[in-house]
Amino acid sequence: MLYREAGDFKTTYRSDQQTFPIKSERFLFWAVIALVALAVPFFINDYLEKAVLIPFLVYAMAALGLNILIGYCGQVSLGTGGFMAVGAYATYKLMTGFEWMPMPVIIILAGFITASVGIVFGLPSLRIKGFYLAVATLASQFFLVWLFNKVPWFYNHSATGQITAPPREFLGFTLTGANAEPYATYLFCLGFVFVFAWVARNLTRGRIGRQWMAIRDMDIAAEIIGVNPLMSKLSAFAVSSFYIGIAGALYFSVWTGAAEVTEAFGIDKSFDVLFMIIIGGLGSILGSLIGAAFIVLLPVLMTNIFARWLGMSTEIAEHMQITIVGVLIIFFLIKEPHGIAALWRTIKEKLRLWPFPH
Amino acid sequence: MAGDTARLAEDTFPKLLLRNAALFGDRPAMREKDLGIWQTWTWSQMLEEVRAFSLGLRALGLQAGGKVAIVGSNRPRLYWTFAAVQSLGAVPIPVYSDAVAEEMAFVLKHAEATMAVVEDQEQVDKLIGLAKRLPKLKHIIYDDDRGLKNYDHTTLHPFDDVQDSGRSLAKADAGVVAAWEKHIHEGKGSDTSVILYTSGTTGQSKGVMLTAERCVGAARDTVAFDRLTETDETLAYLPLAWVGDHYLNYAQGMVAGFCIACPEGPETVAVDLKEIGPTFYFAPPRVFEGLLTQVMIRMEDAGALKRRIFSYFMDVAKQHGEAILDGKPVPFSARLKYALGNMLVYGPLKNVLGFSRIRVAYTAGEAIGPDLFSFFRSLGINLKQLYGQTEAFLYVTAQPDGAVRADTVGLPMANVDIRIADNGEVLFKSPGMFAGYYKDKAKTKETLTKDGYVMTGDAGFFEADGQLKIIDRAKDVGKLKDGTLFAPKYIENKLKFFPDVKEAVAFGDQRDKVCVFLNIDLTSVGNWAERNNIAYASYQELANHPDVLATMEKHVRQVNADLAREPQMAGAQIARFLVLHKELDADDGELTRTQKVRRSFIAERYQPLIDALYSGAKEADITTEVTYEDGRKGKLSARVKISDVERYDVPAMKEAAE
Amino acid sequence: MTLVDTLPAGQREVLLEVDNISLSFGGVKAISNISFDIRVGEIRAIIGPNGAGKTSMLNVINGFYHPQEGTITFEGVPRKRMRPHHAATHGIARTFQNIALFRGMSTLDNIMTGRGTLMKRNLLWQALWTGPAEAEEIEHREAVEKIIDFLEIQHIRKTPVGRLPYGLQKRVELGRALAAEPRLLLLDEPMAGMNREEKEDMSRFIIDVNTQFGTTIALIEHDMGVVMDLSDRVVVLDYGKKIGDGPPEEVRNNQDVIDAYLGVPHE
Amino acid sequence: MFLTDPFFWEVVISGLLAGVMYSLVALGFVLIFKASGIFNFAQGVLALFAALTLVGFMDGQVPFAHVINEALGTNYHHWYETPGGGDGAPIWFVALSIAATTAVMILLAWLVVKVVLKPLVNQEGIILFMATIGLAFVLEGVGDLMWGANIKVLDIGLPSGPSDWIIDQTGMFVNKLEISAAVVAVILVVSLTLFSQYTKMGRALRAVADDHQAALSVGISLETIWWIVWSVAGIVALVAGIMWGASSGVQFSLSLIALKALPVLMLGGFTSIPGAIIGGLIIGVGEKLFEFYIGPMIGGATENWFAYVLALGFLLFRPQGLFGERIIERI
Repeated sequence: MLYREAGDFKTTYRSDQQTFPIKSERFLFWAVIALVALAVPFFINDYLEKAVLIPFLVYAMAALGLNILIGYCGQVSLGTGGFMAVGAYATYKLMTGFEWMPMPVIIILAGFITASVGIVFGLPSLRIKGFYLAVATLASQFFLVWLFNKVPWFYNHSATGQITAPPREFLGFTLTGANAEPYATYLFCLGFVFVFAWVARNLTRGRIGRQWMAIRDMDIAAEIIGVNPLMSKLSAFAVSSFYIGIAGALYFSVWTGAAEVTEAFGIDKSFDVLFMIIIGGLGSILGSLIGAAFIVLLPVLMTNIFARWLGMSTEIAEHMQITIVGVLIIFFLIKEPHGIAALWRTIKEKLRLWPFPH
Repeated sequence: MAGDTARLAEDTFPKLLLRNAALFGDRPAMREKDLGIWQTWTWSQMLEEVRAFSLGLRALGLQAGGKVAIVGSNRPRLYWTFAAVQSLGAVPIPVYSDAVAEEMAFVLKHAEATMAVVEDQEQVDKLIGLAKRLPKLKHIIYDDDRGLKNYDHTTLHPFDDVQDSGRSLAKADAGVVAAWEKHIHEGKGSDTSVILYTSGTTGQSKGVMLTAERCVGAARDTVAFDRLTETDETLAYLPLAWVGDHYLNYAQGMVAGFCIACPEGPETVAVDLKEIGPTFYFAPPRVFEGLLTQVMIRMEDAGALKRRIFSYFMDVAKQHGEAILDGKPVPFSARLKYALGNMLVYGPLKNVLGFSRIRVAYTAGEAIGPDLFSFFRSLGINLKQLYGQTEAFLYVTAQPDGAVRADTVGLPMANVDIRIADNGEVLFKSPGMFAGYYKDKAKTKETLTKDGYVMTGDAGFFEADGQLKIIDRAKDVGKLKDGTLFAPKYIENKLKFFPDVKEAVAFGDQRDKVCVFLNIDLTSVGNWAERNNIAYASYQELANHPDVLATMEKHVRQVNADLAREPQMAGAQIARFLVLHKELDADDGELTRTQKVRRSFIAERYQPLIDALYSGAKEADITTEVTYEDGRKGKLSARVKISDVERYDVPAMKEAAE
Repeated sequence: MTLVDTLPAGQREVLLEVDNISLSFGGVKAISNISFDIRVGEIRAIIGPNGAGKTSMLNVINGFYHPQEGTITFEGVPRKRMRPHHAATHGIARTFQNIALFRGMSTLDNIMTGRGTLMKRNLLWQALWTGPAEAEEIEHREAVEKIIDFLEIQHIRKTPVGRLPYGLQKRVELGRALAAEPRLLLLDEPMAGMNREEKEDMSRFIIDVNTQFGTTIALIEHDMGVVMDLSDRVVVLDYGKKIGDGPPEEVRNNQDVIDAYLGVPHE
Repeated sequence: MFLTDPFFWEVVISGLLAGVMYSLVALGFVLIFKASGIFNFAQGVLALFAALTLVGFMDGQVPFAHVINEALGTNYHHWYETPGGGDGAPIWFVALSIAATTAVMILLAWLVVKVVLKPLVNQEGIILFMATIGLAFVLEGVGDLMWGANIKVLDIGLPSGPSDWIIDQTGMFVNKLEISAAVVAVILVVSLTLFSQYTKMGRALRAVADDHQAALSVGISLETIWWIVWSVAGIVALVAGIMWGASSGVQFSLSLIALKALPVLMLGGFTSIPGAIIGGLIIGVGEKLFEFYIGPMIGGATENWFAYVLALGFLLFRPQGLFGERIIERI
């Protein structure tokens, strides 16, 4: 109904394979970007920042990463929490060990460190498939958490076993520590998500992305037509862990400012991110973002409804929340097993054909 | 002004091509959906392509005055061939690509074509099969090499190779290009630009010769008339050999400098139309009819809410759409409703049909139903009618914006002189008039009046507002006994515009009144019967149903009311009618294979019914022989009811005259 | 018959030599001591009853199975053990008996995937996209569009392959194999489950591939009419053993082959 | 030298006893996976839910009491007092409570099949897997809402404390509770094995894993089969819940026993009943030994991950698992 595509034709392959081939969508995209980058910083406050926007951005990053691995390459991983921990601890060690290092560099380096850990834990995927692999990735989850808990070097021998982010500035804006400005941390995270969502799009639309999907859809045939499974799977693990590592780094440094590994990066983190990509849509960049928004906003919304409006005790509200999340997950899986992104695709197809039904 | 004189200096298409390359060098000239995208050539690229091919053709021995057949669907290379051939002073002869070998052989032989530029293997095979009968045909050049790799290539050339040889000639000697351009400038407007063979429904095809200056002149007038510019865009999907394509696309494109887009293939036209979203569009009425049917069928499947939104806003459009399109005063609330409808229905509908960007659309060729016509116009599509024929380079009358009617074909175009002969035949003299039939002086003479007017063979008259109305073929127009003009086709068409009337046959020539046979449309009336729980076993039973007869009578009365409003036709209102007991069928010889009624044959076959109509009887018995689908023959007897219809008085005329 | 070369197939240069290959799974012999060759530019048919080891033979040729004995020599280079993706990079492409398309991807992406072996830009370039990676993508898109055009599947270019009818899926799979610009194309029952018209189309495509691109083809097919029409030479397998080898008419009259497979001479 | 060390044997035995428990949970997984191809992540929560329900019955708790009280301002607590007071409930009451809980588990299985599985039939494995995670959330939330989230004591009168007899005989400390748990588990494992090998229903269950059509030809609808396996899995979960609950209280962490069963599954294979049993024992013994001998050197608490690493290492060398046949890949 809203689409006017007649005359919006493509004369080059470049324009044919662009991310938003329809003019009006391109316009909408840039309008949204302008809104979130230019308008939101002016009315952001602490609550919005810490309860909604930063969590969304951090989880969006993690969801992008996990979606590359599961949604595009078909390798189910339950080790997201562990890899986020790697990103967080790498950031901590870099921040405390190299005080001169600018924050973006630290975050990116943390990503690379996580990527290399990801490659190591991705090696079993060459021999093990499906749910066996999923369970195997739990090894990384439990082992990594144990490691960061038991080896004092990782938390600089602090008495509490916690890691705490020291205050850091970038370009004159305070990003970490108690005095961080909401708009600064928000824009910092937004920048990362924007750039790496774009990178994820690039990777998934080209040769490497197709090879990941080939492995996902039919690994044997993929190998026979020339996809190197070693390179494909390991690159997916590496890229995925890179993203998740960055998410962990941002989680620790910009969002919470402090973390204790068993509490912050337990297996429930792995599941949270998994929910995001399932509900958002496997194999969809947009889906990763939608899923992250959904899972982040849902508890915020429900806490507000149950605890503030209905005045329930926090304990009951919490259990209600868990139940409702579970029901919603099942509901979504039944109604649209391919996620909100698929739902959106269907709606879009309908709008494009409006007023015709098909 | 200097610019104007320079413009007028371009009296051939190659000259226009040179001009366009200079004026609009970087603007798109042609597009083709190929390999997944719209491959685009700018005017300067097109000039280069045309030049290369032209030089290559010359290297193959093509000279001024030579004839080159062009066979294939709408592809840029075939359009370039026109210009390339014309640049050498030779004459392109497009041939219908679906023509059977026999027809093709006739045209190529008659035209004495020495070369043929064809689309693909299918056409190559056809021509190779005809080789013995076409001794003058020296070279065949093909566009698509699929499957042709292993053919004998002594007289067969890929398009690319011909261009390559042209390119290497141009590269070897810069003078070649200059000489080629000089030759173009030396070309005269009075040279034959193209020969279009009319598809021969009766007898052999005739080659209509059109001169360059007349083609260009005609196109120039219409481009100005519709204010077409280099920013316009059109989709070329009509046969290359049809005058409409040559004029609307090739000639107007050259004159205005607009861009012609070629579809990926004949079966993807609808999709390609949607992608391109042309600003200028032409389609015969049957295409619009097909679209409307498709829209309605697709809407049937929509949910109830959507259907209600659709029908509500279509009603709004019906009430106000055309008035808004024509810039007439409309109440503000209606404008508001229409704007909402535009957002919810018309806009999206035009979008999915590919009509969003249309500035000017034409239909022509046959009468278009007023409802059908209004439907598209009420959506905000500037659909108009024109009238013309090959001999006029399709350029006689057209409707200007704001003066559009469903039942006329428009005002005479600039510089066109129209006269109505005593027998009602339309005669004209125009800038785009043909120079004669190729190698057929006798026929040429037959078609022209002594003072040089072309006889169209169509009967018509001018309405009070100056618009021409075409009513029938001149030879079919008769007179009632009292001398009133009787145009059977005109009456029949009016009846057939009702969706539940499938066929109508009108009688009245040399009789005292007009009577008609009707065929109901089984699908449409059958649907109605189903909705109203009326059981019926056969066409015959349904046709005889009193409710059906009543509806038919209403339709006939409506037609009479319409006729009464037209001073010329008011005398030929329908007096009596009957609904035939069987469907007219080509298998029984009642229709031609193209579904046109054979009036005299029907009159003979149903003589008892005609007698009854004119005798005043209330009923009549008839027995006819029928051919069943499996070829068996049988006899069908029936008693047919005959109804009298009220006729309107002439005073109704006044309304129309105002 | 194909017109690639004036030389009869049997006298042309050898492209692939299968020498004394044996393959068994846990003691069960699938292929025993089979030798034959495939020559440049020919269409070589491999026929035999069900379970004769035909598909296993193709799997050995493209490195998916590793034979216990024997060697494969491709373009003069003998190889003992090789991963399937190496075979692909070295110019052996393949279609499958049961369609093995990537169901979540469009026709275009499936065929583009087949071109992966020819694409060079690494992960970093791909991440940046703009520039070399995009240029490479476009270059290969053009090549793929030609294949799409060749196979007449323009209208399903962007349709997810899972939604396509069987016959079209087979065609897309052929396209995916062609995209790698192989020197040897292995077709595992390209016409299985097709109706007559689809078979005719597919035969035409196979012949066109052979003539237009000069690709050498080895195919497994059950329809004897098709085999006799298409192939230059035929090798016949039965219970993992070779029982016949030669031009179609010769194989057709071979008594062992008739007994094992054909039943009566094909007329 | 190990073999003569009494600590070694003590560790081995405690490993075996723990291993039996792992096997028990793993068995629940295997049953469901075999019959419906579903990787049931909710198995652990199922055990928690079963244990909570049992405690609720035994204590006579009013379901949703604290929710109702908060909403309506009432003060409901209990229907009845546990008979027997502080001396432990009489056996008939325990049996009745267990029977009631079993009924609840069967009802739950029916609900799961109707509401969750049936609409998701023919979906990909990962989708079903996710659905069971959703189910786990629901069960956890509902369990807490129904019975309250406080840690509960479950005492059905099983013997506990170190077994004097064993101390006398071997000098090793072995908890009686663990022994009784092991005995119950062994009985259950054996009866399940017998059930699936030798009854018509059991054969139908196994058939359905290989071929849905074949199962249907036995004359049992797919839904019924699912209902049965989920019921059985529910009962297995109840047993596991009782055992674990009795030793360490009924609380959320009980649901984490599912995580213990996963490496067992990897090792033994998702579809192999003997695999689940042997795998459980290997994992149980392995992790206890590792923790005992290596753990102290690297900071302890290795049980969380060792089982996974062990299973992973094993799988790398034998991808088909303990009892799987060599996989011949076909194309």
